[in-house]
Amino acid sequence: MTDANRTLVEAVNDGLHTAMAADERVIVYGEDVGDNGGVFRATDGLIEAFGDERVVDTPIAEISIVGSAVGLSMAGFRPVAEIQFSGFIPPVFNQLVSMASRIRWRTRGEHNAPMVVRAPYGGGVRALEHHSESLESAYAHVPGLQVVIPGTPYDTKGLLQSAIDDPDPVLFLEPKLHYRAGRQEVPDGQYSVPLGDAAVRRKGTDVTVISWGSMMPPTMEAVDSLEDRRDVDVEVIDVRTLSPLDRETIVESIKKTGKATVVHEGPKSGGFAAELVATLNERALMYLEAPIHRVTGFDVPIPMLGMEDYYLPNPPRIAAGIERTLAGEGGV
Amino acid sequence: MTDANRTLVEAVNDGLHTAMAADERVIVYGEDVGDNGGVFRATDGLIEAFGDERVVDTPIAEISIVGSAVGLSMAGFRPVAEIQFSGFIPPVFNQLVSMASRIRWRTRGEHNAPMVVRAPYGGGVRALEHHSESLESAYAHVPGLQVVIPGTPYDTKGLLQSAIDDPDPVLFLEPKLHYRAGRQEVPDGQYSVPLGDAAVRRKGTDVTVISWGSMMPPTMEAVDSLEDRRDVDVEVIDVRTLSPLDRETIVESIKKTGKATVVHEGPKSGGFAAELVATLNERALMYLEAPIHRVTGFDVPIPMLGMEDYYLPNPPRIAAGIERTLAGEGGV
Amino acid sequence: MSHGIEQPVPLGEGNSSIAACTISQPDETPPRYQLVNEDGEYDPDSLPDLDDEELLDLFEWMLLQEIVDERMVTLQRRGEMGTYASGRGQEASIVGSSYALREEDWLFPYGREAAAMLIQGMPLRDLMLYWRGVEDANMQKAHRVFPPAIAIGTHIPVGVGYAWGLGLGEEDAIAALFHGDGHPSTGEFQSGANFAGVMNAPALFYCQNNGYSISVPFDEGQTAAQTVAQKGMAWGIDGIRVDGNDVLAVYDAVSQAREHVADGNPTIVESVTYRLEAHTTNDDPSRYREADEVDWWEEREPISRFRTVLESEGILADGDEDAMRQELNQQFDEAKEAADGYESRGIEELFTYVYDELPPELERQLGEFERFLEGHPEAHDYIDHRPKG
Amino acid sequence: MSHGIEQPVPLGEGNSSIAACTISQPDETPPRYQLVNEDGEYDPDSLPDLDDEELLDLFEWMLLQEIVDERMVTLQRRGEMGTYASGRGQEASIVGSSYALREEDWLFPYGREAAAMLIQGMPLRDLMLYWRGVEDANMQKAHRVFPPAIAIGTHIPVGVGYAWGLGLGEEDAIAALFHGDGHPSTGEFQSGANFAGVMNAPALFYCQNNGYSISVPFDEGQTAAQTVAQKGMAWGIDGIRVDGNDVLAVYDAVSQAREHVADGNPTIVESVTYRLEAHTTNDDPSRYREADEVDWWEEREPISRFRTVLESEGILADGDEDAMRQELNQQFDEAKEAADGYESRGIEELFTYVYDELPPELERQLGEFERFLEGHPEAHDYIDHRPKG
Ligand SMILES: Cc1ncc(C[n+]2csc(CCOP(=O)(O)OP(=O)(O)O)c2C)c(N)n1
Ligand SMILES: Cc1ncc(C[n+]2csc(CCOP(=O)(O)OP(=O)(O)O)c2C)c(N)n1
Ligand SMILES: [Mg+2]
Ligand SMILES: [Mg+2]
Repeated sequence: MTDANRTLVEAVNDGLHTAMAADERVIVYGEDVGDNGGVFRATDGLIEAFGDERVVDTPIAEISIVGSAVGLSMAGFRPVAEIQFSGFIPPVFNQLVSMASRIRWRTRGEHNAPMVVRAPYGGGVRALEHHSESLESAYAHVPGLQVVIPGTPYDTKGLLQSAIDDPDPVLFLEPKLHYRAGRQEVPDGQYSVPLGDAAVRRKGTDVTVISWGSMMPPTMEAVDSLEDRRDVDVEVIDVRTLSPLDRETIVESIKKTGKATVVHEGPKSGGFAAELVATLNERALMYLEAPIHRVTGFDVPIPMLGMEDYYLPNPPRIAAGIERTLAGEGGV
Repeated sequence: MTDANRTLVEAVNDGLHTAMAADERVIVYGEDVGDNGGVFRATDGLIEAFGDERVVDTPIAEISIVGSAVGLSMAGFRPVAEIQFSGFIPPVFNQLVSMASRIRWRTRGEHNAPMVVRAPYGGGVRALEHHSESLESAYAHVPGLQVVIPGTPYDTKGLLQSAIDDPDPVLFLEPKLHYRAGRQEVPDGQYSVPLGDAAVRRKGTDVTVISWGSMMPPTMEAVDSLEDRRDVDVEVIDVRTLSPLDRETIVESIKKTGKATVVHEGPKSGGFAAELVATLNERALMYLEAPIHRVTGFDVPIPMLGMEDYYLPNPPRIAAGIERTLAGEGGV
Repeated sequence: MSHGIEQPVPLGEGNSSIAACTISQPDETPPRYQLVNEDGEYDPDSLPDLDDEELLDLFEWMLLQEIVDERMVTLQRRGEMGTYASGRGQEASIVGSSYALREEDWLFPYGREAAAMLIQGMPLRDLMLYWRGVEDANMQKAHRVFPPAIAIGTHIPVGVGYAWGLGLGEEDAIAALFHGDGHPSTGEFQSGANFAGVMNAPALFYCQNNGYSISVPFDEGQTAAQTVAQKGMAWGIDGIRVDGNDVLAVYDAVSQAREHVADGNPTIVESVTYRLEAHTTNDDPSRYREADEVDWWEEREPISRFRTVLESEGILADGDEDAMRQELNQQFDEAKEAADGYESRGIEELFTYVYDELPPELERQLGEFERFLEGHPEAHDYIDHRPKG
Repeated sequence: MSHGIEQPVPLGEGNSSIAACTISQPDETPPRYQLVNEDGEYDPDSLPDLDDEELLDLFEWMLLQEIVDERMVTLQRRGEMGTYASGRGQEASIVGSSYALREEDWLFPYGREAAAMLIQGMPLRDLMLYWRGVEDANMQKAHRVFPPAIAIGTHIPVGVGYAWGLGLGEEDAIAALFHGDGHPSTGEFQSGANFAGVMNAPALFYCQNNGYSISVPFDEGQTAAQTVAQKGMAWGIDGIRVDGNDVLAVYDAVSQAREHVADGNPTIVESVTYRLEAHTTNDDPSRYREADEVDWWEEREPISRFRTVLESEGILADGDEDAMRQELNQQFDEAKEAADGYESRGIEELFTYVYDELPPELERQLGEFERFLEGHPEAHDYIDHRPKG
């Protein structure tokens, strides 16, 4: 494989290979990550390269996959644990809230948990029920838990490296809808993309569109089609890290454009768009020329595959949302 | 006991007695709810009155306390399960997300889960670590899970009755800080306060202050002191039901006052205030004269008892927040 | 409530040998209950009390499981079905167990027990719709079948609660909680099993131990325990091991366990079997197991073993099986046609079943979405033509 | 990875008796390991290899546990301490176990094992600060003590992970996970215990079975299993039962278990004991248990039993104990004074330890809060004078 042309899941895989080769404290484990190479092949080849002490299959025990990562990381390792699908993060909420996120805090910095929990998240791949949840907003609300969601192959590898290097826990949600949907130049060697920095994907002056992860490609598609259709200049921000959130980049953008649309896949009420809107309200209210419009999943469970495409925001719906924002229309 | 003068926890207790007497499908269970009458005595006297088939002590098994409630309720009962402290709700997140909240949806209405999960929530009672969490915002984000938080004894009994009668699951969070802090007229008989309706606690024209549960009394105290000190007319809204949210009452209020402060005890980022702000942004942006100010817990774990009073919003901080709102000053 | 002057913990005698006070798992693997051995040999007197028709019935259900598995996989390959989890190799385990349930019993499936759902009365059409990702398929209350618990372990506490409720009622019904050998590793399962023991909930924990949880072998990575049956010791409930490829043993063990369960004794039945196919249509088992292992089990597959019994009992004549297969394939064709004819009730479905009544915000979201779709036919196109993952 | 042509599940022989294929818990309660019986009688040859000084050490730690418990409860009543969980009655169980740990071992406490933390080296002052709700008290890395796991079960998967890490390292250390008889009912515990078995993590599950989880008796509501030790069967790990009021038996059992654990065999030690005091200072045990039950146990309390041994061995002379008690009370006084002198580092503490570096939003929240407190002295007053719940 050359530098170019890695898919997002290949970027995960390459990132894991690179990090494990560079730092022998890195341990990868989870269900089926060994011989099977992960159900999406994200851990393909790792057990052959690094052996079964560093690449470990686990029982179906999400609680312990995450709980043991807290322990392993305090013991000097850099665990990168996999939860097979985002729908299986809820069982570990207790370990995230009560242990992972606060061991540094409880021990006044004596202990810390440099651990990464990876999980493919989101819908659109015709998976079974309970495989497609997008509850990042609930997780980003937990103090001390960093939540990172890459949107491109390049960012994926770079953010994963930063997450592994970071001294505190990171929940790393991978947009599985785009695992194999596109390719990008991803360097072979080690590099990092910093946590806590949003990326301006496109400069513009009329409206800011904010999204992350799985909704970045449809957002870009929507913006393209919109710019094709009408004379509008859109700024697009990829949040990348939901917690800690890069508020400056977002606030600065809105000060310039005066209008914003937020796009995410999780349910609307209490979704992460709410925090973005609240932040903008606090810091840039007087610049706001129109209500910030939210294009999101509905306040319903994500359907099984038969109807999931109706639940997920898609380019036409996103484009329509941006148009509403431009027209100054608020509301649902 | 006469009609008058019930504390909030006595209102819970009376509500349970009333509901169990009226409907034999109601079953109360949880850790230490039987002979012990609950660690806060919320279930005092129930086992004597209704026997140990309807008032049941359980193992320390939060997952099963909530999971079994889904089953029992589908089987025709009206389980009212207790989680001993809000810090022990995270272990049941999976049952709430994957089962309780969506059994009606998954079965297209063939099954439903008329269950209530009660838990004392919040800080300020010098409890041990992990006993004081306030993550209502994460729970209110789960589609299909109703989240109710009473702020007064009267509402407590009435909302509990509605929760028990409701055909869908309710997470019922009781502000334990005020379990015994005040008394109110609470009728002996059965009555209900509807879910999904906010209450306007005080009418006013200059600014709207929105809160719920544990922060209602300090908010009222702050408003009193503020109105004493300066010529200001404050409207106060008690949200009562976070999900489904009564947006109308809130939007109408802000259309009148043009200004709002939201007060809650959970961490700020992604806290429920964010959803309120986002809603107001969508529906009433053009009425907003100043940024909506959030007076909340900080983005840190709630401390152990030594420092918890610094974490919790108190009347002086709330009053200062309202003053900031009035002065048109934006967020933290 | 009170222990009087009793001590509150069961004390046990004092003993000054640590070894005597240590509880370990047995050195030898505990036996499996078996009526017909791997070579099809059996003691005719030990067979369960089933008449010829019932025996043929069992066989036919096993064939149906096999046919459904094969054809669903084919449909999936052709893009006409979503991910599917085949039960090939587990026909005896699936059929023997569910056939032993009574009319009034409730099934909590997890996904790899098509025939169990069908035996309960779920239409084959709905089974297809389920794997096509249609929620309507879960409307099986009349057949006492709950939605498969794809999120592993989630149905255990729920099923235990349901059983608890059944136990409080008049009916003598039980809840049968089907699961695999990976399930007992979860917190949900173990919390629920202990809870069942305490509540005397009439719950049957039926474990198809097919040797793997996706790629992870039961005995090399799932647990250090030798068996699932022995796990009952942790919860004070009995565990029975049965040869899961011997349909009569499974039937008999589950029948007896079911009565024990109905008396308020939650019980584990561990059915020792093997998954011959991939974990699901997304899985490539060659990554984690050798062909000769699969061959070893293929030689011991359950349909042949039962066929031998039926033939030596003179119940199954030449050509009977072909006729059955033809008939079952035709049933499948008809169900498939019915499934193809299914029409979704449209996007309203997404909104209307979250609560009993549509709250205002959901009503607004639905209304907006309807207006959007009306105004943007391209959205339908987008959805229809989007490459599916 | 590969099973070759082996079958992937341990099969076990076929057997045509369901009873023979059923695993049940034993009818009789398994024995407890005991060296000194309830009447203080023992076989001198069977005592563990401890010299006189060590025996006195054990006794002194038990006295300290008793003194700390009594005095902390008194302080709490006077409003000088937060909620406290007394270990009265469990002195042998707490001290015998932790005394058996080695220098390099790590303690994961849950809350009812004050002396265990102190034996590890945690200063008594810090123990007091902990129960006063001061996070600084958790800075015990040098003493290999983790913060007590008040959220029940949470430390089990974490401790198992820590043990896993220890096992991968050079040191021969283990993680000792202390817990009560209610803990094994949680999903966290059971998931973790099974995980430990699979990973061969050097984790010792030390269960103080004191008969109750708050008000719920172990044998009437916590589990249908008779013992905690037998639960190891579910996870393929050994479980040892020991008389938790016999400090020498506890010491000996844990010493031996510790070596087994260090070899990569996670092990349960169930120490059968009784909590003589309330669950915590918030609890009123008269609501759920009879006085004569408590009396029954009071007669079997562990300090007296061990005193008998020391006296008959001629190690403890008249007046020795009084001297010890006086000295220990003085230690307590000094620690109390030191604790009273503790000053919080102020509100910055709340913010600075969430992450390695303060992110911008937290910095902003801290700054705002500091400005607020400066401008609003009444806020301090409010906090100081607010009635405490
Ligand atoms: C909580 C959870 N974790 C992981 C998965 C992914 N997953 C689906 S099936 C499976 C293996 C199940 O193994 P087993 O219990 O043995 O049943 P089998 O599939 O072998 O019949 C896994 C890990 C899941 N569905 N749910
Ligand atoms: C997850 C969780 N649920 C409930 C509680 C409340 N609680 C505190 S101690 C306790 C009983 C613990 O019993 P056991 O494990 O026997 O330990 P003991 O207190 O008897 O030493 C309970 C239910 C808790 N702390 N954590
Ligand atoms: Mg399996
Ligand atoms: Mg106990």
